[in-house]
Amino acid sequence: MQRIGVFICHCGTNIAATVDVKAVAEALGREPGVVFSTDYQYMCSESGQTLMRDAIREHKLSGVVVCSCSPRMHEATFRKAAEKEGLNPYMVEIANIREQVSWIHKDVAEATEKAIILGRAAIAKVHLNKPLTAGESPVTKRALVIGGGIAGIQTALDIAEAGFEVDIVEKEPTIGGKMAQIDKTFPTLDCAACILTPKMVDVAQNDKIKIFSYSEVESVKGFVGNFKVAIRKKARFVDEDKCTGCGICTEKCPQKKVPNEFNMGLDTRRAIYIPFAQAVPKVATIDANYCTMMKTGKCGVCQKVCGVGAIDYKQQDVIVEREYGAIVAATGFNPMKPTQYDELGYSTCEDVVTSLELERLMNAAGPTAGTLLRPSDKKHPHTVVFVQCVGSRCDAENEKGKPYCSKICCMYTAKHAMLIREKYPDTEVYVFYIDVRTPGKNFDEFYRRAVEQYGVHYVKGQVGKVVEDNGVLKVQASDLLSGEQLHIDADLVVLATAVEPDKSARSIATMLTASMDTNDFFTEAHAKLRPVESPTAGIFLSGVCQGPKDIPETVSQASAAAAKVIGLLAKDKLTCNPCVAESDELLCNGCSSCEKVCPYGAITYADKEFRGPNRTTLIRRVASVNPAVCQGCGACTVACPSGAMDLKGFSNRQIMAEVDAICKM
Amino acid sequence: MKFSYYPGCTLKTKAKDLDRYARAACEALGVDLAELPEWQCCGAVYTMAKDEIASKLSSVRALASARDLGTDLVTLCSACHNVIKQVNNDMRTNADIALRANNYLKLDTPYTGETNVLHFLEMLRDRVGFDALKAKVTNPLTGRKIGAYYGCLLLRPSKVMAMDDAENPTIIEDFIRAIGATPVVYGMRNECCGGYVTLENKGSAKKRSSAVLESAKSKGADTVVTACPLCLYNLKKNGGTDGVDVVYFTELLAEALGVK
Amino acid sequence: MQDVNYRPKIVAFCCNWCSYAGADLAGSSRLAYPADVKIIRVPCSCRVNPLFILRAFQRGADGVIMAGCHPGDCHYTSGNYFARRRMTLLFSMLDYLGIERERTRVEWISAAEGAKFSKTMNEFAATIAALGENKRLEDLRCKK
Amino acid sequence: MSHDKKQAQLDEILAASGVDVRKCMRCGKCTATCPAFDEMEYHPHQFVYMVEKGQIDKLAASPSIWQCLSCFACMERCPRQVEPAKLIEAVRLSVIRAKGANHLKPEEIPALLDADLPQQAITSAFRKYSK
Repeated sequence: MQRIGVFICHCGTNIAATVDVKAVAEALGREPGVVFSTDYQYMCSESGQTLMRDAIREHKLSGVVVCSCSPRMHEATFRKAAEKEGLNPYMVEIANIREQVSWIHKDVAEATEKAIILGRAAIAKVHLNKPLTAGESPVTKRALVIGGGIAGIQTALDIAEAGFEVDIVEKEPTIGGKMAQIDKTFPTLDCAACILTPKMVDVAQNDKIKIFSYSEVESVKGFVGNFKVAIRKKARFVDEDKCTGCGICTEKCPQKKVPNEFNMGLDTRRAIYIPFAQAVPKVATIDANYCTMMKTGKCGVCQKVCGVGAIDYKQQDVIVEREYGAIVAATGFNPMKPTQYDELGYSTCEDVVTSLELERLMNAAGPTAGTLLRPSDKKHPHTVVFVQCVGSRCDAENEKGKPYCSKICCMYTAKHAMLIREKYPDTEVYVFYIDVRTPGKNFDEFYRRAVEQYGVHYVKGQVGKVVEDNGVLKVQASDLLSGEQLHIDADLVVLATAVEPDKSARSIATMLTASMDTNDFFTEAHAKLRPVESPTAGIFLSGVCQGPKDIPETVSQASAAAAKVIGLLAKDKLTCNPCVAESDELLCNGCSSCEKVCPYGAITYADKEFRGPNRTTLIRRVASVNPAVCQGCGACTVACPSGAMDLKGFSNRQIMAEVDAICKM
Repeated sequence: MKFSYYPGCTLKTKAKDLDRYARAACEALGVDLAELPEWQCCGAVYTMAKDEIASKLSSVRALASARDLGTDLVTLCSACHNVIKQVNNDMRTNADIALRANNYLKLDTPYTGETNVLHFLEMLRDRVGFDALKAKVTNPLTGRKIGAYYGCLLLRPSKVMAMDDAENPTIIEDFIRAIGATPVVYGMRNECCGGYVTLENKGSAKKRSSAVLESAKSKGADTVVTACPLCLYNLKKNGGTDGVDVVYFTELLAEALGVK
Repeated sequence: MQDVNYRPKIVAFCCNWCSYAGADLAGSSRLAYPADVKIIRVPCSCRVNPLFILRAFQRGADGVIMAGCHPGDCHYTSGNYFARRRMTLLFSMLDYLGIERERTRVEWISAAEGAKFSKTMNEFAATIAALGENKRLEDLRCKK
Repeated sequence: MSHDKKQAQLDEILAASGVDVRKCMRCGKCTATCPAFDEMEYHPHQFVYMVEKGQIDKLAASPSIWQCLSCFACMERCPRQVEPAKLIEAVRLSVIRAKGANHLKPEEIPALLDADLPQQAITSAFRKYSK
C-alpha cells in the first residue's frame, strides 16, 4: 500500500474562489492510502514546495497528488521538488482543478464535487505508479535553421558564436529574406541593407555555418538531440563552387523578360540571375521556367560567356542527409496579395501597390533607382493614399482576411509617409487608419513626428473604393471624425496588406510534428514562459513564423531561440522521457504487430532463451523496446494482441483505475 | 441541353428585348429554354430579414417546380437571379426559413434547396462554354468596345451568388470576347445604378448612373451591356448616354449569332 | 423513469499534445462546459485502448469521447490514424452490443481550439443527457 | 415608448437582421463604400453604432432608411461580417410593419411613373417601402 500525500492549491483565488479547497482536502484525506491531506495558497511557490517536501519526509510519503493547475504548467516543478526529497519524481501526479474545474464552472458545490472526483482519479493512478528512471541519449552537436531571413541569420550567428555548427536551409537562391527587400527601418530610419548585409557576410564567412541555399527540407526523422534530416539541393544549373558571381552571364542572357521577384515583379530580370548585388552566396541561378536553353535546347549563351565553366544544364537535384541535435523554424512570412480586395483596385490599377512594392519603388537599388515614380506612367506622384489593415483584423468567418493584427503596418506606413514627405515635400500624403497601434520603444513618438513635423494627413476611416479614371485614382473613403465621405484624386495608392506565414511553413510543421495555430503560425510551448520553443522537444521558433513581429522583436526572438539551442547542444547527454513502452517477454508471442505501428522504429525482435517445462530451454522470438528511441506514444500497447506491451507512466492498469474512479460517483 | 427558364415580370413588359433575344440565341445555340409553367413575380428585391417568409414563397414555388421537372433553373434578369439564388440559399442553409416556407406552401415534397440556379451568363460559360459560343458566332462584333455593367445584383453577396469574383469579375468580359468584341474594364462596373430609389429620388439615381457611365466612357467604351432592366432604365434615363449605347447583353448575343 | 437528479457521467480521453492543451485553453479562456465531463490525459489518442472505453461503459459511464490531434498533425506523426481505425472497429462492436452510436464520439481538437473543445463538450454532454442513462453494458456488480 | 417596448423592438431588429453589432470595429468601410452616402443623414457605420446604443427611435425617424439602395456593397466589403444593410432593412421593416406607416402609398404611384420605368422598380420600391 502506498502512503499518499494530497496537496490542494488555492492558486490565490483562481481555484479557491470556486472550489471549496478545505472540503476537497478533507474528502481526499479519507481516501484509502492517503495519509496526509492539506491545502495551501500557492503550492508552486517556494514555501508551497517546502510544505510538500516536509510532508514527504515527515509522513514517509511514497506518492504525491497535487490538485492544482494543468500538469502542462507545473508537473515538472512538483516532480523536481519531490525528487529533492528523495521521492521518485514519477510518483507525483497532478489533478487539474484549475483549467478543468475552477475556471470553467461557477457553482461551488458542483466544482468542489468535480475537484474531488479528479483528485480521486489521480490518487487511484498513484496507487499503481512505479518509480521510473530516465535513460539517456546522446546529442548531435549541430543545429539546423530552416529559413535564411534576418531571424534565421541571427539565430545561426548566435549558435555559431557559442562554438556549435549550424546549417541554414534557404529555399531562395540567397539568404536575406524580406529584410533585404526593405528600404529603411523604423523608428531610426537606418537603411536595412546597411545593417543586414554585414550580417549576411558574417554568415558566409563563419566556418561554423554552412548555407544550403536554393534548398528545401525534404524529410525529418528522429527526435530531440538526434534528428536526421534530408535536404533537397534544388538544381540551379550552376556549379556553386566554380561560380565567382562575376555576373557576366546575367548581363549576356538574351531572355530579359522574367518578372523580377526581388523587386516584387515591378521590373524584369534575366533567366540566369543573381537576386541582388549583395546576395549570399553570390552565385548565379538559372530559372528553368524561362531559360531558352532548358526549354528548347537552343541558346547556351551563359555557358559560352562563363569564364570558369560553372554552367551545367544537366545538373540534378541532390539529396543531402545531415544529422542535428536541434532544429529552428525561421520560415518567415509574406505580405498577403490583396487580390481579394479588388474594390481597392489592386488587380486592375497599376498604381495601386502593396507596401512591400513601395519599398522597392523607394529603394536606391530598386527598379526606379530610389526615385519615387509610379508604375503606370513612371511619373512622380503628387498625392499618395495609404490604406491600413488590408486583410488584417477581419472577422474569423470572413474567408478573405486574417483575424489578427499584423502589427508592423502602422509603423512602416508612418515610415513610408514620412519618407515621402521628406523627399518630396510637394506630395500630399493621406493615411486611412482604423486605429494607430504603436506600442514599442520610440514608436509613438515616431508616428507623432509623421503627423506633427511631416504633415501627413491621418484620417480615421477606411477606403471603400478605388477607381482609375484617366490616370487618376479616384479614392472614395470615410472620414469618421468629421462624418464625411471623402473623394480624393490620388496618383498612387499603397495597401498595407496583412502579414501571413510563408506557405512552406505548413508542410515543414508537419515534418517537424510541431503544432500550428489556425492561422498557420507555429505554436509556442507556453505563450508566456516558453515563447521560443515548440511543444515538440528540440524544435525552436524564430521570427514571424511564430507570429507577426518587427525587426527588433524578430532579432530578440532569434537570439532567444539560439540561447535555447545552445543550452541543448551544450549537453552531452539528454535525459529521456522514462514513460516509454515496455514489453513483458513472458507474454509476448512475437507477432510483430507492435513493430509495424511504431513510428520511430524503436521495437526490435530477437530470439531469446526461456526456461520451458521440465528443465527444457525454449527459444522464442520476443519484442524489445529501445528506451532511447521510444517516444512513448503508446500505439504499440493497443496493437499488442497478447497484452505484453504496456506504457510506463500510462499503463493499462493506471488508466483503467482512473476510468473506475471517475465512473464511481 | 434543357433548362427550366424563369423570365420574370419585367421581361414580359418593359424588357421584352432581354427575353426575346435570349430565346432567339438559345435556339441558335441548341439550348432548350422551357419557360416554367405558372411562375409568379419574385418580388424584385430579396428581403433580407429572417422573419420575412411570405415574400420568399413565389421564388420557392419556382424552385420547387424546376426540381419537380428535374432541370436546372436559368434566370436572366439580374434582380430575379439575385432573389431566387438568395432564397434558394435560405432554403438550403436556414432550417427555420425552410420549415416555415414549406409549412405555408404544403408542396407534395418539401423543398430544401435542391435546385441548381444558373444565371443565363453562367449557363453560357459553364454549360455551353464560351469557346463553343465563339465557334457559333456568324457575325462577330469586331472592333466594338464594350463595357460590362454588372451592377450589384449579379455578384453580391458573393458567397451566395458564387458566380464570379465580386470585385474583379470576368464573366461578362469573357462573353464580350466570345462574341468578337473588345471588353472595356472600368472601375464602376460593379457599383449601383441607383436601383429602385429612382422612383422617388431621381437625384440619387442620376448621380449613381452618371458615375457609372462616365467611368465606362473614360475607358473608351462605345457600348455598355447589362442584364438588368432597372439598370438599363437608370443608365439610359439618368446616366447621360451621349456617346455610349446601353443595351441588354442578349441583344449583342443575338446579333453576333445572326439571329437578331 | 428518469431520475430528476440524473447527471450523466462522461469520460473524455484527451491526447496530451493537442486536445488536453485545447482543454487548457478552454479553461484559460473561461469557456465553460458541463462538470459531467471528466478528462483523462493520455500521451496520444493511439494510447486509448478500445477496452478502456468498454470498461468505462461497464462501470456506468453514459458517454465516452476521445479527442486527439487533427489528422496529419499528430505529435507522434501517425498515432491518430491508428486511433481512427481502431475506433471505427469499436463503433461497429458497440453497435452490435446495442449501445447507442451517439454515446461514443471521436473529435480532432488542436491546442489552439479552446473554443472547439468547449463547444464539442457542450454538444456531447447535451447529447448524452438527452439519451439518458446507459444501462446496456453497465455491470450492476460495479454499483456501490 | 416604454423601456420594455423599446427593448422588444431592439431585440426584434437584431433577430430579424441576424446582425451582431458588437462585431463592428468601427473602421468605417461601409460608409466609405456606400453609394447613397450623400442622400443620408445617418450613415451605415452610424446605423450599427446607434443600434448598439439602442437609439432606434432616432434611426426610425430618419429619412436615411429610405435611401439605402440595397446594393449589398457594405455587406460584401465589411471585414467583420457586420452587414449593415441587413440592419437597415430590419429597421425599415419595423417602421412599415406598424399600421398606417407605409412610406409609399399606392395612390402616390401614378405621379412617379414614366413610360420607360420597368415594373421591377415599382415592385422593388413596394417591397422596400410598404407592407
